[in-house]
Amino acid sequence: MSQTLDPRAAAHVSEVAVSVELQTPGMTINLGPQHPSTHGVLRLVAELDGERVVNVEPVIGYMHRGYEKLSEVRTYPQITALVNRIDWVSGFANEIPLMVAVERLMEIEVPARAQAIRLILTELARISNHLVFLSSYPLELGASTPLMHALREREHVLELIEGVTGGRFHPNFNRIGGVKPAAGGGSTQKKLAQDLPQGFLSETAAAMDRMLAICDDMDTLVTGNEIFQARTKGVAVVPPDLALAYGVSGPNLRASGVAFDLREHEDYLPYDKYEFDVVTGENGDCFDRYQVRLEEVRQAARIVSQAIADVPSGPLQAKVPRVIKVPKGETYVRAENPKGEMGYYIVSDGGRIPYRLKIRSASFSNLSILPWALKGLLVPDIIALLGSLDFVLGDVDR
Amino acid sequence: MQARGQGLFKGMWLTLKTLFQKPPTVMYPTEKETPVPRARGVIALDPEACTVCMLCARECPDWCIYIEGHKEEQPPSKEGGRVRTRATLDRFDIDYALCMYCGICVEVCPFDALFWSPEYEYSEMKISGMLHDKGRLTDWLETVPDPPALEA
Amino acid sequence: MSEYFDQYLTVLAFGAFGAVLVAGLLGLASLIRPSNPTPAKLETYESGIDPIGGGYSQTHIRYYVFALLFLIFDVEAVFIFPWALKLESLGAFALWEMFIFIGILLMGLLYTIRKGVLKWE
Amino acid sequence: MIPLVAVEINFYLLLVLKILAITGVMLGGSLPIIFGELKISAHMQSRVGPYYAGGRWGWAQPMADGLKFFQKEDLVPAAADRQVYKLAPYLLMVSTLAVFVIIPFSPDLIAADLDLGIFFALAISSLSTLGVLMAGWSSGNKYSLIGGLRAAAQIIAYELPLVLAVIGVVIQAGTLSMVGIVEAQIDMGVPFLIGGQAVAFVIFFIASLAELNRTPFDLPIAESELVMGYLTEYSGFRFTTFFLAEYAGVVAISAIASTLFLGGYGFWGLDSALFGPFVLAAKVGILAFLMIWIRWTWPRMREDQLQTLAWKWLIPISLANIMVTAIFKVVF
Amino acid sequence: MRSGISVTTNPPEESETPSEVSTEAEAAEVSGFPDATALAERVAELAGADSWSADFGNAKVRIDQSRWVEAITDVRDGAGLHFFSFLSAVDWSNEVAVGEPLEETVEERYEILVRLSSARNNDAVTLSTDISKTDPRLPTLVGVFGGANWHEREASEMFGIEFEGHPNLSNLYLTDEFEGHPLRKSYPLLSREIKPWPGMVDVEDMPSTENTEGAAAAAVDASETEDES
Repeated sequence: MSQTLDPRAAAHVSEVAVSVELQTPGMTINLGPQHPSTHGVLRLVAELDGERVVNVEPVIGYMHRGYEKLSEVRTYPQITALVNRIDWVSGFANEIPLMVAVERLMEIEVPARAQAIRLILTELARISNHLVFLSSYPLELGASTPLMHALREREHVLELIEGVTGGRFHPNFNRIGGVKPAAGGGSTQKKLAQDLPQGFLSETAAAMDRMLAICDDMDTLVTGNEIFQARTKGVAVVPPDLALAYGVSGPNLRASGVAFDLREHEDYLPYDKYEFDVVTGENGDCFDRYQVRLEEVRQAARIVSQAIADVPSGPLQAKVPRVIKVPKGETYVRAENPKGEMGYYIVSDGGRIPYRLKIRSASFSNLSILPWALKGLLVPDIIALLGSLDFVLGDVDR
Repeated sequence: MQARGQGLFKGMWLTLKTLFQKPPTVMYPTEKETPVPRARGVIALDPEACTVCMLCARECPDWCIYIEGHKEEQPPSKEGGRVRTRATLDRFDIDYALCMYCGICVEVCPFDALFWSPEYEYSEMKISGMLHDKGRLTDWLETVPDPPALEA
Repeated sequence: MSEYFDQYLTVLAFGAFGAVLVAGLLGLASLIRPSNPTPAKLETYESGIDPIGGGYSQTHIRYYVFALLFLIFDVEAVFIFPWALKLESLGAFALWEMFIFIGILLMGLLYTIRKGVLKWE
Repeated sequence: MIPLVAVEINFYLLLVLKILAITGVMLGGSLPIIFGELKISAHMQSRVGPYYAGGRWGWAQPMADGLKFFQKEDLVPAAADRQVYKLAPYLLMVSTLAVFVIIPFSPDLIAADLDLGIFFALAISSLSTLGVLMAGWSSGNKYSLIGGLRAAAQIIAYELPLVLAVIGVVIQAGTLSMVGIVEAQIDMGVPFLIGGQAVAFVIFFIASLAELNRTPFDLPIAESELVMGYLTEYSGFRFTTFFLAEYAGVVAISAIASTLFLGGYGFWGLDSALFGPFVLAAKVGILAFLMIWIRWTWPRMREDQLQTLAWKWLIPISLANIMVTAIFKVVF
Repeated sequence: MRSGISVTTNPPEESETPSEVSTEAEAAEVSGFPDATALAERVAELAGADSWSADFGNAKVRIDQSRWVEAITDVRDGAGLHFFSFLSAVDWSNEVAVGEPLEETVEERYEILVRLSSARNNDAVTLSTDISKTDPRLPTLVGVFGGANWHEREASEMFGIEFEGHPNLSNLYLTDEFEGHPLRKSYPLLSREIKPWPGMVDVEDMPSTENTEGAAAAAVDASETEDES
């Protein structure tokens, strides 16, 4: 125990020895951690032959925050505040599987209104996440204007999320048994429950129209662009069987032609009430991964439009104990996050703190395909593939 | 399928149209956006309501609230009543450099002493300046807005 | 004849002035700018990590092929210029001649493409 | 501008005046284009762009940027080949400035109306390839090296369509002199763009985008792949030199394209001697806007696609264009 | 609002679960999770395992360490569970340096968890095996699922488990110089060791006469929170 208290343990020394042969005749180049296209601090050590990748070794861990360890000293409500920082571009969606897992263990039934609000906000988070992708992906390929156009529209979504939850990125709005309750009991501010603010439904409806419009703009600006197509079509094809074996999930998996969407199969949120299509690609190339996400924005807007048309009334919170103790047991709940399968494996021993919380994040598995997928590509294709995987380093390293 | 090269020019038409639209930029220091009433900007403290129960400091996931208090004797409210003790707040600091704006403290406060204010202009040049004391937290109390009306 | 040289003297003067301009501005900047090189600053940038191996590494032979190809075609292009100038006075004969010349050029291009020079394998 | 009237002025005095004037044109042309790039790109992206520097619209932003770079530390990396590293910006500036020599602003307003004219311009502008290659190689940085090689490969690939597109114009005008080419267009009544060289213009324009390393051919400085390509290690005013040379290049190439295809200083009904410079400036502005517009709309191509475009499409088409032009010239 | 709680009793023990299908179905109705009993039974048969459970919709099959790779291959092919979700471990430990100790004594061991799921329906199963703490080693799954590569590296550095036959079992997150295995229960959390808990400060008694209900609840809560430190 004492030898682990070495101060170096806390510091991250940058010289991670990398398992590549240094004496190769070709060029070995670092892409990252401080590189414009690695979405944060990912490092790729690429062996190049000219501009062709011979071998690549991703180095991760620069964003490792040890959430699984931190969760072992935090109560379940406190963990909620942590998990929406895992994948910060879709913070709200990260909370859902944890909440559902705890509720499942505690056998709490969430009121219909809370479920509907959760669903609406999850889909808004999905739109926001995909808009970040739609903005950054063309940027990786050299077009910076779609970035601004998509971010301009994302602002409307973030405002909606903020209007309800108070946080743009880190909503921390879910509570075990429902959504954020009225806090305290005295003053005017707190007397009111944190229900949807007035005007939310009409603003959301308007925002969804804008989302459909920006999707059309993206079609004009990006999808239809021949250079974009030339850069992405047939590039970095991920075959479906390989994607499954690597645990690639979400839009990346669907782009490879596997029509697997947890929203259809799992019942963590009442998606069965709404109509939507599971979008799949055909070839599993970068273009399909882009196209699937673009189409998913439309589908998400469709779900939200249906959901806001009929939000059930009722309480926002199930009856939960004041001090949350989770009964002894294990469960795994996964959800279709914008980036793929996000799940929490909770091992509870009956206390207020989880004995073990395994966070299964989508980006980690999605990224693990890199060494395989990057072989034989050109340097510009590295960027095309990296961008199309839509990962966030916080989601990779946790 | 469209003709080859057509997509390039459709995109150019779109950017040209955007060129003549008014940008949605808010010119920040001169113009200001009004955050939504629920926005979690900063935590305001009502020191009168605080009973030094330590609940917020204990529930804080980041351990960023520092509270000290002492007990004071109060004269009985009724003639001949018993002398009551009352906890008085001496120190209430929130380290905003550590705070992750989860709002657990505001929620758990049983006496309504903590409030969210959408105020956001409190950046500091030094990280130590982010430790806000009781006085500063109390000053924010007047920026706390009324809660928004709810959707029916 | 002197006018002819004057013209190129102008060109030369312009070129020289370009160099003087850069030197002058750099010199002027050196008066104001700080100069405090430290080993860390002088290190080669490679995404914030110590570079692996040197910067003068082996590179793609493909670029060499393109340079060679360019050389051939550029020299051919130079031959076309005088022809283009005098085409009107030379008439149809020159036209046929050039057709044959460009035909050979195109065949050469076709050959290189068929040889797979443009494929990046 | 100095009217070059028949009064005998000392040749050397005139030379100095010319140099000062052209430097003024270079800066006076580049700075508005830099500013235009900042502002136009901003509004195309629903942004505001520079706003504060210089008061209204932030017009002084390019100058402010220049001044900022002026006082930045100038570092030569330890791994760099010092002499070559330092020489590279000179080459770039020299070639850029020398191109301006042959740009005619009006029938008489030209630094030197070389009889080789356009041929000289094409030759001297290739010198910048060398500058870029030197910058890329000497930095001792892998991004720079790849960037420099990409730049060299693409500039030589597009030099050919550029040259071949010009030949069409030369055939039609029957001269290499820049003034001669403009006069030929004025005589014909329409610029060559309308009068037969539309294909050549498109090829020339595409090739000049590649020569200038501008989107969609900005691979040498592709920031999402190579950080800043061959400019990665350059800092301070040395970087500014490259930056300035790039925009001066935009001015120069636009001016050459205007001269060759858009009728240069000539415009129907306007006196060339008086309005020539303004007509040319307007045409340069239009072309520069087109370049900016394209840059902020399109993504970047890949190295092999770029080479394929040049060798498989542009070169054969420009050769065909030469033949067609020649047939028309001889037959009609 | 927070007084009446509808917490049902703990679910039946693992071994009893199969026989109490009706209870399971009832629970499923209440909490809305799918009944995984049938799947668990089927997978257990495929894997040749005798112990399995299906609590809380989590089909969990225990596999003997000796049959680890082949059992998982069989499950993958037999049950059509081609999607590799994750691989991780649980450190079952009676003494902990972080968090709360277990309520009852357990056998000291590492439990490896592998989650597989189908890509067609909601079939998903957790496969687990126990390995000893003295010599934590297990054959690698890289040959079965390519994605196991990174997950095993993670488990290896976080728990110190050796995956035999793994192509490159180097650290994924931590530096090579890093000593210790952070997710082991014996590994302390530095941030919580070096800083005193602000909630520890001695406070005066609650003015319980003034605000009975809330204060009482708060006091209860506070006393419980102190356990944490």
